[in-house]
Amino acid sequence: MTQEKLPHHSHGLSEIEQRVKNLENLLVEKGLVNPQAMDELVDTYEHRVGPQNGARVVARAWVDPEYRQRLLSSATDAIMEMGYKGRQGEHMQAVENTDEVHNMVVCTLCSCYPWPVLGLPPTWYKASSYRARAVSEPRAVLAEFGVELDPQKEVRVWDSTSEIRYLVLPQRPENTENLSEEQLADLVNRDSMIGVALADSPEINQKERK
Amino acid sequence: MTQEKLPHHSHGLSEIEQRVKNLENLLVEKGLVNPQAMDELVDTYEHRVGPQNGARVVARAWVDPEYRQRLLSSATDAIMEMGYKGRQGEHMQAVENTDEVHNMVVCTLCSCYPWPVLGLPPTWYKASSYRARAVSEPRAVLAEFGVELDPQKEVRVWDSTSEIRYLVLPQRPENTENLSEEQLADLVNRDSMIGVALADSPEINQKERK
Amino acid sequence: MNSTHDLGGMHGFGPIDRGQEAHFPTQWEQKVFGLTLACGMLGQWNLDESRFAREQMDPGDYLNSSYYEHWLHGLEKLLVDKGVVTATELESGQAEETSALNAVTADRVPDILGRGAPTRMDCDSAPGFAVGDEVRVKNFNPQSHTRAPRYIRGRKGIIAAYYGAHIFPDQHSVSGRKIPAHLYSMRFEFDELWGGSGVCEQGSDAGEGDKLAVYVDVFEPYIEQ
Amino acid sequence: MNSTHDLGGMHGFGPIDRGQEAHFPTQWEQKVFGLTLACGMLGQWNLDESRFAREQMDPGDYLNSSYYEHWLHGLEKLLVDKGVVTATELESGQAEETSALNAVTADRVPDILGRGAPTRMDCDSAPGFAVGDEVRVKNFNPQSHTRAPRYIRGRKGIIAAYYGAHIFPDQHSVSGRKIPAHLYSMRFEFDELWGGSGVCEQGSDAGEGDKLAVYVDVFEPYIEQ
Repeated sequence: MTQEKLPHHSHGLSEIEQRVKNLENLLVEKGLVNPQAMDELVDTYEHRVGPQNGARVVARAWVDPEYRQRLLSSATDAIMEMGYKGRQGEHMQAVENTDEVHNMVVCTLCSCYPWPVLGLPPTWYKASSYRARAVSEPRAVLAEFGVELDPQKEVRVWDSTSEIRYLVLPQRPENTENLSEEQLADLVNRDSMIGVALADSPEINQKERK
Repeated sequence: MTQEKLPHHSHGLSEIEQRVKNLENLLVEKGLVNPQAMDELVDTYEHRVGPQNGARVVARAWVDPEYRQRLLSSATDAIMEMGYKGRQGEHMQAVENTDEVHNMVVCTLCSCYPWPVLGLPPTWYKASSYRARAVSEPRAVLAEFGVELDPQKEVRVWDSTSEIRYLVLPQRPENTENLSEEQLADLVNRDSMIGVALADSPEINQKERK
Repeated sequence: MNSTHDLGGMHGFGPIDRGQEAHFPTQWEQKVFGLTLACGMLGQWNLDESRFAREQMDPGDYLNSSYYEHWLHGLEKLLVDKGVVTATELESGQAEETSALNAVTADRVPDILGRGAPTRMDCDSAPGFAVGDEVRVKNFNPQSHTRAPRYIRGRKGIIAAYYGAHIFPDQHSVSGRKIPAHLYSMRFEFDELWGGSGVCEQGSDAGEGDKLAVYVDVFEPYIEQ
Repeated sequence: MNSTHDLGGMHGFGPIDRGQEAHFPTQWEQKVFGLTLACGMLGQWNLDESRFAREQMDPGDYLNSSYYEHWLHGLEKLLVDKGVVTATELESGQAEETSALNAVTADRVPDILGRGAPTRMDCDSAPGFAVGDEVRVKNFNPQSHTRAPRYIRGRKGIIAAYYGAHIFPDQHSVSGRKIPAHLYSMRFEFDELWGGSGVCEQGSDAGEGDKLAVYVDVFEPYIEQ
């Protein structure tokens, strides 16, 4: 009887692993999910789409004033020019960091994030602490990320409550006049496009970057 | 090694039982808690203080107009006249149900409750659902308790956010003109003094009451 | 502190479960009750500090645990924070240091409970508001303890009663200092708290709006004209 | 819906844990991601319904579980609520009925992802507000889905941008109907959201008030002059 009632619980799987496995089996068996389509979905966001896309957008905006202007006025189109579009990036908005303003992005209600340019969000972006605190104590949050801004610099927090997705355009680091667009893209770390980091300095040890 | 690290975990106690047992042992060993004093505290609120106290207050207010007046104007003193006072009843306020107004009491922030007249609160009074809903959907809550009021009757919800403790003075049921004060007290169920029930009718099967 | 203890107006908890009536379903709850009251009588903390200690439980754990687990969390935290026991002692359950404090004995319990802990105080200043005044609760969001629930912040109402000056819990919970603050009962119309017909009719609480009012005790520093 | 998913301004969660970087720490999370997207492509529900399904998780469980447990909860709920699988099938993991729906095949995935699901719509009416207008978010507390977080309700701000009309999620999540609503970016000064010097200095967020603003996307039905 016990074996009949718990037919799948004998493989050393945790409760949630078993629950997901049962669900997958059911959905495949009913023809509702195609395993190859699932693999394609996972592979797309685990390996192909990621912050390297956003970094190329940012680097181009740094070197090409007209592109920067298009990015700030029509981000969705400007990003599509670079080949990035679709799910969770249907309506993009770029927000530019300047000497006067620093921008950071959060989704307090769930975890909205611009997939086509940044890939899937990091765990901390989805966690309660960041979602709770980014809007109510942004300077303390930035300090935890190691970012200490001039108190005279305005901090703007963008809460992604609609289908608009925000990309922070970080400030171009100093002493990068001689770098190529590709070299510049290497300085654009993911967190700088969420607004919880600055772009890397060219001197920084490349291995320290995320 | 395992036995040394988990010296007390071999008696079939749950984790929390073990945690409480350890704490009790520690506090008694350090002379911070006297076991007889603990027994006295538990016995007081488990067996001696309870809603029978409040019921006597209510019944007296029903039969004695001057006492009713004192109860409504100076509840702490009026209740002390009946011998009930102290912890969680230092500052009492009585709120009277009438043909126009029905009162109910909640503590949304913790579970404040008038111990000297009602004893310790029932589990549902301390639970998230009651604390969340009493202030935002009181009629739906009352309906779950089986109380359907005339929509023309005003419902007042009292959220106990300070050290003031509220006692609802329920309406005297009909056809009770010939009952004694003691018989009337038998009709005053606990929930009617929280405001999620009415006082019992004299016809009701006494066993159904709480 | 905006945490999950502040439950007024929250959704998703389902119907009220009236099934459990015993005060102490099992013995450990009874012991936590007794230990909490007995330790409170050591005089090392006040009731507002107890409430704040319980509120500082992890927000998810607070909702997922029972009432006396909140008390147990608060008691353990206060015992260690106030230096009554050490973290090591708490962990091991074995006493390592003697305490200068003395347990309250059983014979003193009835008198201590009977006296309670009145919070009414004298106050030099006159109350700033009178019954009938229309006032608004300030919008403030302290990380420390407050007895102004979120659902009344920023909302208007009428002073319905004046209760005298009482110990101000926001200060009492942090410093232990007993500062008097005038205390009022404030009446809020239901629609002021929860919105009228609203932007989306489905499942709105606002349908309840007729002939409903919520009375909340507010300390004078919470409110403004 | 006022539940624990609405986290803006909540306290007690401690520092941000940056330790975990893998998108899918273990295989089940990866599978939940893939199953959720694949099932979404069956066209039986929309993204707002997905969000609402996740929000309806038990409030304590929501906080005490990981991100993909929210997704799993939402997926299971939608599959059953929409009649795609039966509760018995979900429980047993064994198919009992055949389905008329057909799985999306791998070759169609890139195109579907590339198209996404734009929410911009034509709208007959002109926007009611212009950039620079001072407006206030209504105070409303629906038990149904809304994208107006609690911390902006009742608060004033300035229209900072107009984004065109988009599908109104409060309606879309309940009925599936695509009703256009004008969408704005609204700028809130920090002190308007969280209070100024406040009533109790200790640990107040308000100390951060200088040179801080929060921008929130708001649909026109949320706001009023």
